[in-house]
Amino acid sequence: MLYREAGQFKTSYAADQAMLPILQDRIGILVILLVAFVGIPVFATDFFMGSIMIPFLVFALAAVGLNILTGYAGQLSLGTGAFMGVGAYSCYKITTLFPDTNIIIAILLSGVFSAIIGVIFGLPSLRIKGLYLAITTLAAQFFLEWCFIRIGWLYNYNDSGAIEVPQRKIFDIAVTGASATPMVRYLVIVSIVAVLSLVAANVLRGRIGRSWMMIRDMDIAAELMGIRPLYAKLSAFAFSSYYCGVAGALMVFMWLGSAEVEAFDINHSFLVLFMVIIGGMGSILGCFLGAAFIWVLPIVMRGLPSLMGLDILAATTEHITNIVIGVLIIFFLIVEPHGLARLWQIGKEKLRSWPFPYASS
Amino acid sequence: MTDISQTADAVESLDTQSDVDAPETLRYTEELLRVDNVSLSFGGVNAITDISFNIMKGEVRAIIGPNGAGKTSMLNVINGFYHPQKGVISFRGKPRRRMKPYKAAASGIARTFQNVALFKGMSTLDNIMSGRSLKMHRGFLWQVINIGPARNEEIEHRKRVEEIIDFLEIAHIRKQPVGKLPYGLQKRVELGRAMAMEPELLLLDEPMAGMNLEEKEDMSRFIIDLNTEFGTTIALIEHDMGVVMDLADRVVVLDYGKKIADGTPKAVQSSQEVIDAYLGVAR
Amino acid sequence: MKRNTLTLLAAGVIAASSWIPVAQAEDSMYMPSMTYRTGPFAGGGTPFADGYADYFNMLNERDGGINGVKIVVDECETAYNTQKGVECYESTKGNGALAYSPLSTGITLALIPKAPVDQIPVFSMGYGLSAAAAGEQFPWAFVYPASYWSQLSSILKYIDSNGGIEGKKIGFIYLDVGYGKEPIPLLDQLSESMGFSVAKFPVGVKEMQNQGSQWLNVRKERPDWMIMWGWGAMNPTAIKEAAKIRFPLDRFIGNWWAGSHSDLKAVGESGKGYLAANFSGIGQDFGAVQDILKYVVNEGKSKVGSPDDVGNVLYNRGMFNAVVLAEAIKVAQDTTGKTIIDGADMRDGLEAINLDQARLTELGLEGFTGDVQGSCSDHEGNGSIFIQQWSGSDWEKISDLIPPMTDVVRPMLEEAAESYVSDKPDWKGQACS
Amino acid sequence: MELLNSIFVAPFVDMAAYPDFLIQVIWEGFVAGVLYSLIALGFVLIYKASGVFNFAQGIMVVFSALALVSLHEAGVPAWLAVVLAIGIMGVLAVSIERLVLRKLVNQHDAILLMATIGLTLILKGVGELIFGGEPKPMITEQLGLPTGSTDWEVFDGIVIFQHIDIAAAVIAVLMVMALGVFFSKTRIGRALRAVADDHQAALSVGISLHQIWAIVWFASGIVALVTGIMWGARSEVSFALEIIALKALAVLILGGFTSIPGAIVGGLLIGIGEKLFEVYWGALFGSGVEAWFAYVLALIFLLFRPQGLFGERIIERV
Repeated sequence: MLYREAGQFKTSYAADQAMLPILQDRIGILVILLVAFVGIPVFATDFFMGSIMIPFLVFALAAVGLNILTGYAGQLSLGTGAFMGVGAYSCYKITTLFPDTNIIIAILLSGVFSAIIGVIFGLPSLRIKGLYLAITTLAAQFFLEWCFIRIGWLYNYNDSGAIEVPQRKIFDIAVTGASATPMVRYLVIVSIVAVLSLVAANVLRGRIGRSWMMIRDMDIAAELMGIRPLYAKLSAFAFSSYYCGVAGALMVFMWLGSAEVEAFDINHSFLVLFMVIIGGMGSILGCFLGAAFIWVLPIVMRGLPSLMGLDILAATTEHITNIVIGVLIIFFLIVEPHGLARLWQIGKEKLRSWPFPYASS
Repeated sequence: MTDISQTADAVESLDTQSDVDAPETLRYTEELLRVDNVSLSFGGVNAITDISFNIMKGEVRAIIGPNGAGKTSMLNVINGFYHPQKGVISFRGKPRRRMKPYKAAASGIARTFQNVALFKGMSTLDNIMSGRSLKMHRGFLWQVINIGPARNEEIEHRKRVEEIIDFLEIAHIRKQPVGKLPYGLQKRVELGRAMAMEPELLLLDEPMAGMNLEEKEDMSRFIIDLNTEFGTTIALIEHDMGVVMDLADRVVVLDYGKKIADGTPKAVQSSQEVIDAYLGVAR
Repeated sequence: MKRNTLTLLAAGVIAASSWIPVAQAEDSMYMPSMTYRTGPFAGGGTPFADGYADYFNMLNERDGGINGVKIVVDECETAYNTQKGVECYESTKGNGALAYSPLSTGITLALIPKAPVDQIPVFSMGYGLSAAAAGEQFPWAFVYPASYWSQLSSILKYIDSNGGIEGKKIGFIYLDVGYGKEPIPLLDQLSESMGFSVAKFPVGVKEMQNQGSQWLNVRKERPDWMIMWGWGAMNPTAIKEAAKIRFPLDRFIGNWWAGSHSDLKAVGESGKGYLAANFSGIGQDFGAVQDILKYVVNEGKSKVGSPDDVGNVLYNRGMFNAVVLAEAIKVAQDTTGKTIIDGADMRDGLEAINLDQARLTELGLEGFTGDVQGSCSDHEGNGSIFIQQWSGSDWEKISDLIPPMTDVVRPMLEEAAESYVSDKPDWKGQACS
Repeated sequence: MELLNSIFVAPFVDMAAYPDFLIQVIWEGFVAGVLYSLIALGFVLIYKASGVFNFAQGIMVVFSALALVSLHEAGVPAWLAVVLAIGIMGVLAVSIERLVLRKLVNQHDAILLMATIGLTLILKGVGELIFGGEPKPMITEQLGLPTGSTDWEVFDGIVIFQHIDIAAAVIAVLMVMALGVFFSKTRIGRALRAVADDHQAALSVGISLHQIWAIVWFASGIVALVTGIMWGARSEVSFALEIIALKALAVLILGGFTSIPGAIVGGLLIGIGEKLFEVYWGALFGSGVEAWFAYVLALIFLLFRPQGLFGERIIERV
């Protein structure tokens, strides 16, 4: 009843082209932002912020990155983990080479490096497509992983071979390092993710975003409409890798605190891919839904047996979680390739036309 | 009878020449596109052999021929998707050998496809907006903040696109994803997308294939209006002879990758070689 | 009515996280167990987790806990994955966790900076960061009974006492991650002072079961001895490959994570002669192990696959991990006078640990390991190792206890600790007199 | 100068100085290559017949081998365990066809690939649930596979041939021959080839696609089992094998997605190439180059010959 667009007439193209043309959606976003920036910091526990919200936001950002490349530009990538690694190692180098750099700037800057690496590994996409390209991203994954191990300079020749996050402060408040509270880290990360998501939504709605979708849907036609595949594909690689890189830097600096190369391995790439598939390819909202789903599901699964009074091995629930995610991936691919985001859309449509289910929009 | 054979002879004699002067004095005087002795082959199989013809500015030019005659390959050569092994193509007097499709688009050549090649994941509006890609220039940073120039540009082009939507009478499907539209409408959206590019030369690859009579009439009307009102030069491939006869100023006929006739619809229709080609006379 | 996703999600997650059992009841203490019974290293993780849990459960069954307080062991599956490990930590630390034993170098590195903040010690028994042995810089981390560097020095001493090491060539094959690379600085330093040369053979995690090239290189380099820092599927593959190129297996020494029953079971007879370092006793001939069998395993309260697995190398090591923790709890109880202690008390307990032979005998672990004695500055306890040999079907202890070269190792450990702390301005060490 | 020397001169001097060692390196590469080829063969079978790029081939190798070993551990005689393991792969093939492939007909190939990634997760979960996560030794002797080794004294040195490696090569050859016969002589095999050439045409002459798909998945299940046995015998059976199987993807790029000879030649090229590269040039890069050699080789190869060694040139149409 409350979700109605009746009476909301658009009198200009500007209004019609707004990101959220329906008033109720704008109110919804406002509520979400209020919850994210005020509600959660005030009411949520450290565990909720530190172990659920922070990883969720990191993965959501990485999923946005992968979704730009795979969902919008149609280039399947299995190298997300490595691109996140480039971001993390760059950020580590920036913060240790120039200790006075503001940490937020260092994080945002680190994405630039992964964007550059992304472009380099995106070059083959000009000659090869589809599954072949997926394999070249696999080459990126393994080659970069090897670099993270073999190039000692990247981790300052630490004996442990791991990158350790140094402590950095902004206005005398610890933002990184062990003494940074989950609330501070959460607020930093949620701000970055909110801004970058807005940027992504803007770019995707405009000329550049459209050129990616053109390449995705019909690359030949796109070229015949004047899109230069070189620019379109490489800009998608760069933009996507930037997001993955920032997500990787945030992952290490705001969440884990230290990382070995395994934090960026192929399984990590798959994890982000699962989020995109289940969340919905070609949807920013889907990235958030998918990330929440994939990150939270195992936590819920772990809680379930004891809730039901069953004594099941921790490992067993792990296996079952794997199976459930696998089944869901296939289920979504068969039933709704646009994932949770599409289900959400359908739900909204139903709500719009309720109680007249056959009044089509 | 004599009448027919004479014109047929005229066509024949034309065919043997490599220059492509019009068989009759045309209303059109400026040559827009010129194809000279173009040959294209794929791994030894000849798709197009030594073809020459021209397209005058403002005319409707039809390319016809039986299946596999090389018509679509010809269009692909014109807009740079295939690169011919031999021959030269001149557009607006500028000759070129190899050209990237996006450069052809930039120089003012647009096209539609035999099997609808719309961007299936996008709405009608976005599909037609995509035709404006070449005309939009605001840089990445403006796109990022999406206020000011980038936004104004988007709105300005939206106005043009809405005009096209009105012209093609597809306002009701503006926001629907094109993948689920009926075939006839998809063809219309594709035409709209090509129109949005405001091309000088529009290549239409079987714009009416698979349409019923009513839809064909609509489409013909759009093509005529496009040609007369907007002055767009059109080259089209079509199988429906009735449509070709009504629309085209001149027709070029291909068979087995070779040009077998070129002239007014009437002249071509009566050419013995054309008739043979369509009936499949053994040669 | 339209709801927004995030609040829904938030509600669901809060509900989910509150299901995690909070075991801080009146008369029990909470001991998290980070396990990996899944993933590529499950073969090592599983027996370790069994031994760990069974010992605490045995104390609960036999003695009613420690000083009458039962220990609740709560497993959290990490799959040897750092992210999951950190998440396990964050989700359980609020339950009154006394100490964490991550059994993964990656997770240990992530937890070390968190430990002082949350006041919960990290006990990485014979793994993790070697530098954590320096108690001044790492008040909250412990690596009893020895750091990797101490272990390597003991292994080199063994080689030296078996035909001399000077002028020899030592091959070092290692898992190409932080864990495997840890001992390299010490190896390089000692090669100069002891006069041997080193050839290194890294094995990528993905290439664990595909070591053909590394062993071809070994054949090319012709080292006199081989030392292995391996884990999981890398170990049996390496031993098989060594046998294939006819490398004398009695000159091939694995570290203490490369010498378990599960490693050699896959190799069997062809691994005969292979050596490995160890610090925890083998077999069931210990009072404590017998009690575990009696009170836990035979009562069906263990997750162990078969009673025969009790007493295996990694089972006993997991058990020893629990022994040290239980002893620290007891020391803490005794010194504070409290029955229920917290993480800070636990830290003091760990630091004050003194497992000498007399105490080990009391615990039913006579001759199980060397003396482990901690102090404010010494968080590795000066433990010794022994060398064991695979007979083709079982491990046999073949050497006496070999103490490490503390004089060489200690300064290096302190130096490494300094460099770890150097870029952390707010890091809190402790002063030891 | 020194660098050039270590790239262009020293390795070859090394090779010439110890030819016995060079032979050994090539042999080791050959055996690894045979196993890569076998995994790639499984991919090719499925891709040819159903256009599915089966990412799950690697986990199928682990799954089938684990099933075999676990059955034997449970007291089943070795021969029966093999039969039962084949049976399990058959059931698996039919269920995959019924529950997944049939529902995804005509989908974009990236969707199909992602579906097989989902399948990988399921098989991994089920496998660990049923058989446990611990690595298991392969029942080499019980299966009657040889274990010893033979020395070949040559060029003042020796080359060691493991019998199991020889057996792996022989079995691989036999299997390729068997598949060849199956494809050319049997009715089902001919139907299979028809499907590979043209789905629509095959359908119109009354070939059941569903049946064909189930059969190819079954066939690659058997290939997977054989691969698992061979690789398991070389080290052990564990889930870590799955990652190595990814190398077969690089093999496919070299050989082309649809060519069986391509899979074999590609596998051998990568197997031998990466061993030579690691042993003679690896030190220049600080070793461990095997982790990416195959993929980077494939990538470079792609830039020059996107259709693979034996693939046909792709002509794009609009």
